Amino acid sequence: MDATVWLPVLVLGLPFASFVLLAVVAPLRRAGRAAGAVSIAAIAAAFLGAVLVWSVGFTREATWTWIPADDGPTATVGVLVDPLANAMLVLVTLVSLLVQIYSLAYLHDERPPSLGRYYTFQSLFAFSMLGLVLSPSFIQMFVFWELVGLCSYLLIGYWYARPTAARAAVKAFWITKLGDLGFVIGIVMLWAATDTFEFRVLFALAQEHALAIEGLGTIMFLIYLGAVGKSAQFPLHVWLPDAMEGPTPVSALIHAATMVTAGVFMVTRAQPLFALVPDVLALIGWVGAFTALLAATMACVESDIKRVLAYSTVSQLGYMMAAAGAGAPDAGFLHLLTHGLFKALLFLGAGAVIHAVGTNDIFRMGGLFRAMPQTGVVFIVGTLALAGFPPLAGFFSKEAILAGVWEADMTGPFLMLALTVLLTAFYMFRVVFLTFFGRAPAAGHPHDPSWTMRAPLWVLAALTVLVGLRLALGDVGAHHGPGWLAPLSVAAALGGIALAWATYQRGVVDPGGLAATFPFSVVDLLARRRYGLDTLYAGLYRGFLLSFSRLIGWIDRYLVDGVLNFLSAWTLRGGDLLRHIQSGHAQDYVYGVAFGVLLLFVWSQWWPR
Amino acid sequence: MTVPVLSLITWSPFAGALLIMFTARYRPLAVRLIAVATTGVSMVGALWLYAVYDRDAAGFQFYEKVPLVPPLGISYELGVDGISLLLVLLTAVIIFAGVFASWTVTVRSQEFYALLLALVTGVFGVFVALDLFVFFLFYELAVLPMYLLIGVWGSSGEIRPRGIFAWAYRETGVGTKEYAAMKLTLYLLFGSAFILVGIFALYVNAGASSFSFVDLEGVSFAPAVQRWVFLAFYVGFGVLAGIWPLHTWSPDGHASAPTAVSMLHAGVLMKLGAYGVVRLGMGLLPSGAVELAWLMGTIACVNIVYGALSAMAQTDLKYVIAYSSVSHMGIVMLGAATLTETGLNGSVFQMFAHGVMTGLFFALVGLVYEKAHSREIGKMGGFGAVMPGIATAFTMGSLSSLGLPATAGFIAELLTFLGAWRSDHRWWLFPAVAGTFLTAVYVLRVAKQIFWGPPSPHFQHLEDARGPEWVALVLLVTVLVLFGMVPGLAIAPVDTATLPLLARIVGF
Amino acid sequence: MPGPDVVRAFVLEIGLGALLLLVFVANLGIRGADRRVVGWIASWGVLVLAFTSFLVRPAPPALDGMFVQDGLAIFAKRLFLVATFIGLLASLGNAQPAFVRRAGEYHLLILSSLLGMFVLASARDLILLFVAFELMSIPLYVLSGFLKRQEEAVEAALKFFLVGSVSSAVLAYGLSFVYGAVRSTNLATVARASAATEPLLALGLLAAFAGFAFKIAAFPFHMWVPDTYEAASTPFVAWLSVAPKAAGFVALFRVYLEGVGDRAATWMPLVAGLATLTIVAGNLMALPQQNTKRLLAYSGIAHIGYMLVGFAAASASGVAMVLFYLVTYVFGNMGAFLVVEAVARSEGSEATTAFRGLAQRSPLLALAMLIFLLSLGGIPFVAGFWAKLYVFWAAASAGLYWLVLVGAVLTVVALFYYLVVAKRMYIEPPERPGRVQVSATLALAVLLCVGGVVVLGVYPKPLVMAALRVSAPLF
Amino acid sequence: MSLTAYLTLAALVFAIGLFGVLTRRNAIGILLGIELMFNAVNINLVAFARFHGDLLGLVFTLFTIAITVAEVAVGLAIVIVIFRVRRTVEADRLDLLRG
Repeated sequence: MDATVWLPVLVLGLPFASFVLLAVVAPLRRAGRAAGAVSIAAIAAAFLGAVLVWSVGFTREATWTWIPADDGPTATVGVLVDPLANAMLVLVTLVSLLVQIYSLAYLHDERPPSLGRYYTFQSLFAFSMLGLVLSPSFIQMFVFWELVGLCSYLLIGYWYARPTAARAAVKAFWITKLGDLGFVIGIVMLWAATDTFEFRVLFALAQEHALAIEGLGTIMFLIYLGAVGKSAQFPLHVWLPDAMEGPTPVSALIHAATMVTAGVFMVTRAQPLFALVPDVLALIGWVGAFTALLAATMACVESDIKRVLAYSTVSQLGYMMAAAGAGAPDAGFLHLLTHGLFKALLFLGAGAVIHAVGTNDIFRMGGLFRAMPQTGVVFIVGTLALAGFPPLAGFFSKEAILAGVWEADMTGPFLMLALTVLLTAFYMFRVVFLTFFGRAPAAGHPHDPSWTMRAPLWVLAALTVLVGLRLALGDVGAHHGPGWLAPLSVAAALGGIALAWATYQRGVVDPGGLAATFPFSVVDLLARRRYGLDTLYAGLYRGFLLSFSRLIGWIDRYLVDGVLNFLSAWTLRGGDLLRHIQSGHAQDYVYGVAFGVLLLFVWSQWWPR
Repeated sequence: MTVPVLSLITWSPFAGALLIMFTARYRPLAVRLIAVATTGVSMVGALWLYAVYDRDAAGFQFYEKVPLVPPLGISYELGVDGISLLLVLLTAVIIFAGVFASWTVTVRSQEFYALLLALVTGVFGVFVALDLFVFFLFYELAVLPMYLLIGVWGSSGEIRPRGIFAWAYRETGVGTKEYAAMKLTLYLLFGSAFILVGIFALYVNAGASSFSFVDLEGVSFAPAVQRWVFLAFYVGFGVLAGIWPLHTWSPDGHASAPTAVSMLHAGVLMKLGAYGVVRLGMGLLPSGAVELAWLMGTIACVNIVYGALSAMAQTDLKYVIAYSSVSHMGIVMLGAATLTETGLNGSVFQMFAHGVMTGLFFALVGLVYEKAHSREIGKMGGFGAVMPGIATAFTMGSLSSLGLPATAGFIAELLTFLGAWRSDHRWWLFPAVAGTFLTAVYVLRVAKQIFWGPPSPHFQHLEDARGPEWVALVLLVTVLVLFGMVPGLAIAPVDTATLPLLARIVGF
Repeated sequence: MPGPDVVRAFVLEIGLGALLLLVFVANLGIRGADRRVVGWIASWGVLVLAFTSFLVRPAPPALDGMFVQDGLAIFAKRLFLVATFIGLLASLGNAQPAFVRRAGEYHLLILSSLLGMFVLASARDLILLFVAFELMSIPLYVLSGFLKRQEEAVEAALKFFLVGSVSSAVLAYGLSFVYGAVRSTNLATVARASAATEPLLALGLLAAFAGFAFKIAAFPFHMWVPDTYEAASTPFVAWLSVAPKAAGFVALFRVYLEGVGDRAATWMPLVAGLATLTIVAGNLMALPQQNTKRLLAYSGIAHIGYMLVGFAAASASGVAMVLFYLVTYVFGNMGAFLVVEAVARSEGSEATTAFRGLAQRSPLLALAMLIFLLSLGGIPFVAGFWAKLYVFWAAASAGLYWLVLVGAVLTVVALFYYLVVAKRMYIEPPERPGRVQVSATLALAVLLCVGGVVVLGVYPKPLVMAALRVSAPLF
Repeated sequence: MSLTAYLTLAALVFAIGLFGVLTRRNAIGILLGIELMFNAVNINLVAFARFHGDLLGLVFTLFTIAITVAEVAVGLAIVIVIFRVRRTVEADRLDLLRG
């Protein structure tokens, strides 16, 4: 193995080694902070490795047999290093590192065994996410895809004694699993048609136009379903807001920066295949844009700071998907990267706030800027980036997406996305104004957190700015739309900010009154009820699935088994009835003999010869 | 002369049973140590077998043959190919873990272990026997001790008779351990009646000269014979494999059985049914298999979905696990029914994976029951905080059960799915995949209810697993993960057996 | 003058006659009420005869071919002797007053019945056959009413007698037609004439079959069985349940295979049908039984059905398998009855509930019973499995797959009630503590049965080969 | 008279005997029925012997008669014992054992 192979393998292997160490060596895990140190050291080393790989910037693929079969392996595992993967490697290791450092302080009240468990899961997550990023084949991607889902499940349920956390964890798992059904069916079908899972082979086939498989559209649609679940696209987005039951650093890492973007990454990775099925692409675009808008409306009415951010994540994932659907996956991917930075920043900032005031409710916060200025600054930086304010990172990537969608002649999605720009600015600044400005906090003496929490915040804030500047200077964004686009989007963002300012800072506009006026009242009503989707799923689960299962259970116990018991009971009863011929009267016994003789005669005459 | 390693593996537990019966009276520790030692011998033997098995050669290895009744063509003929190799390993692992998992059996432990070990000899024997007759003998040996094991050491559940057959339930005493024991034993013997008839039909039709599998393999039976005998084998072995609608012994039996017995029964004996279908049914009756594959696969799909839904409806922890076995055995049968290389490999892999997984589950349920003295899921809650080890192991089992990658369950299901879509009945893929989702729903729901959430007020003084019990859990979890991460360990040898089998069936 | 050949042919009968005389004289010679020593004499005598029987070699037919000492006859006589020995041994320890005072009668009757069986096994003449049949039967009527102060016992004796004599009449009536049709009572002659489709012959054979069916207790000629078994003394019942049945089967083989084997195709379906009925009825009626002896009675009827399955195959292997079955049945069924006797003597009850918790009170006795039950149930590693298996195998070879399937499925029903007894012994707790006291002779008898069942279960080959050897000349 | 006539007579006697066995309530009556059935056998045998012109049938008859006597003797003994114990010889009151 040369360095181009072992370096990525090392990046992958370090968190894995850390995970195994923590999982197996129980005393180390139970020590808590020591476990954290091991995990952080591993991810830090992985980060360095990732930066090294990125800076060299080579492309390399290596695979090994995983599931053998007679004529060549059924499935392989390996690493695929290319610019796409490199960028992701850096993002994942960086955010992981920062989050893990941040968690040390954030979770310092936890019992050591719990903390050890946390870091064990963190290491597992880092490994899984890196494995997903480095996947050279659909099957490996699916494997790690499921593993990150597992980590998500475990970390959402980290505070498992809370019923809400327990419920949110299984909800997240089930909903994403629903999408994964499509994914697995899709790749099984693809394998059956092409005999391979490997991107390299599939892309080559696609390039030679040799992938004229019957039902490729269906296959790609099914594979896309996986992304719908994982990247929280409508209608499977309902798990992500609930996932906020997990610790905030987890939300930052898994449910904002990395795992939820796996769907986007996958669609980007498999772009050559999706490109063959324009119908599916269009669908992806429409669904993405719709998701973006829908989530933004829900974010506007949410009062839990983390849930606002969660809806914003859903919304931004919609952007990325829309870009991918519009044939501009690089724009989507760029947004993935920038969003990873500033959304992690926002979540960690929100974490600092929650940590300080002990509540998630933005209406019970206020005036925190004075108490925690550093947090306030970085949070506002993140907010501006998310709102798409130049020259921060978010502006350029969002602009590129809008341009891409416009160029693809997808007017409907474009309008939805443009409207979302306004809404994004509105709901984010709603949070900023309610949290950091305005009335004084209800209780406590909030203050800026310790340096272990502050440092990651600053690093991310700095990166958000730097990447933005880099994008402003360079010509990275491939898509430049028409000239009116940038002013439009900035104007929309400003409009949103102004509205938020007027409503929540100045009090000029009464939010209740605004929500009561006609077009908004409908949206407000629906958005507050989350468009009934949660209710729908709950209804399907309880009303359909569980009832149906009870029916089947009843059938099994009382019909299928009932027939059996019926037969055996009748056998018993039959014996009981039959023994009445044994009347006890001697002459009846002689009748038996006579009957027997008669029987023999009749039988011998009638038996077919 | 070489060491007859297969005989050693097979008879070592039996020797243990005899030793226990005759020497270790009223000395519980000695009983357990003998059990550990003799199953340990089997375990080491199985591992050695696994290590030195020639993965490049097809056919049966470690062959032994001693004529028993030459005029009838019965001989003590043993050998393993890739399929049985894996299952021997499975049996060794499960029983070794089972001995530790039932360490705390206090009542009449001497007889318990003796019966358990005798039963294991039967299981090993079935997997290694190449003579159909000897196969049948071992099969019966594997089934019968179950009656006493469940009847004496089992536990009764509560089922209130309802529905149109309520009177029948009262008459048969549904829910009690005696009922379960009787149902299981009679049902399986009912199945074995079909097997016996099938074996005889083959024997007679082949010229009544040999019961040897190897000899019979060389005979090509008439299509009608193949059809009917395959059906007989399918029904006979299918009962043990828990095919719908002949599965109802399984929930009652497994729920009532003591821990080690559930482990062994759900973990290994159900595989024995599937193994019988694959080995005898498909191996000897290729055209019958092709003809009836649609039936096998369709019923397997019913099993998967129906079993999962039934599991979801249960309120008794053991019943959930028992129904999950019904569901998972569907995957095994489906894989076999696809008649493809991947499907068959998946089927055999699932036999192994499910064996370990369900063994783990039953061990855990046994531990939970032992600590909490309850199987009612609704009453439990928050056990995770007091028994983290058990919770972790349960989660691992659940994950494997729902086919999460990096556990053995995933490989099995994936291969089966691949096989299903390549088979003649593509639609099988959809119920099979749906089954994984349903599984995710019920296992995680149960795990959440029991281990997560606030601590239940019904229970105090719960504790985690102790000493010997850990051995079982760690062993099983390790195997589960190891084979999930390195599936080649199992598939390489299995492939040497499935390919010739398929070559006979499909003729490529 | 009888030549040496005749002596060779009759050696066992002569020995048995001598024993009868000895017992008779001894009985006369004993003063006092305790005549149990007669039992010892009879037992030792039977044991000596049993050993002798294993030295006896086939001899040429004697008395103009009326009497034959062939392999089948010797096989059957060995079986009778072993069964009788076990039966006598078991009743030795019986301290009931009737047995103490009237031991002479008891043993004389048993031995004369045994003589009847001997002759029946060797008879190749219809007259001799009939006489032997009656010589065997009549003492049995008396024996079943041996406890003549017991209401149940005498009632059972009357029922047995009535059904038996009516059956005898039917048998005789049938035999008279056979004689009328072929002008001879010699079976060899009958065999030669049997090719012709003579309606009288067919009628006679059918009626005679009914007579034999009574003796082996096939459905619906079985009805005397449960009542007699329940009421008569248990060691006698143990013997009654095996020896006369074996004799009946041997007679069936003589007449229907050695004699009119050519017509097998005509009566095979009859036998198959009768076998099915017997298996089904026996097993079903055994299900609700609470009295262990009655349960074993019905299960015994079912076993006769299984033997008829082998007979229905009408082949040398079929016959051999029935013979094998009979031997395993001797050990298994007698053993089970003897355990019932042991428990009943101790507990004063023959109900299945008397077995509760036996495994914890007397583990070895319980194990013995379990082994017998498993053998009766046809479970591997004990003799009964091979018996069923061989019978099924013979039937399958004859193409009777449906019969095999019915038989095999009903084995499951049979296992239900065997397992109920096993459940009482192993699963249920004992009602009272303490071991079950078993007399030494009874224990020895049980041990012999266990030995037989286990040895045959593990190593059935020699017996199977022997059975095949003796049955081959019938065809 | 032809053979058939004798056989018919025998069959009739046999049937009457069987009828008696089945219907008489008194045990002695039943014994008589059995006696009749055996006599039918004797008629048969003698008739066959007469028409075949050999002695075998007559020999058979002698044995049958002897056996019948033995049977009935035992039967009577049993009936007497029953009467001693149960104070009745009505067949349908003897049903202690059943099922």
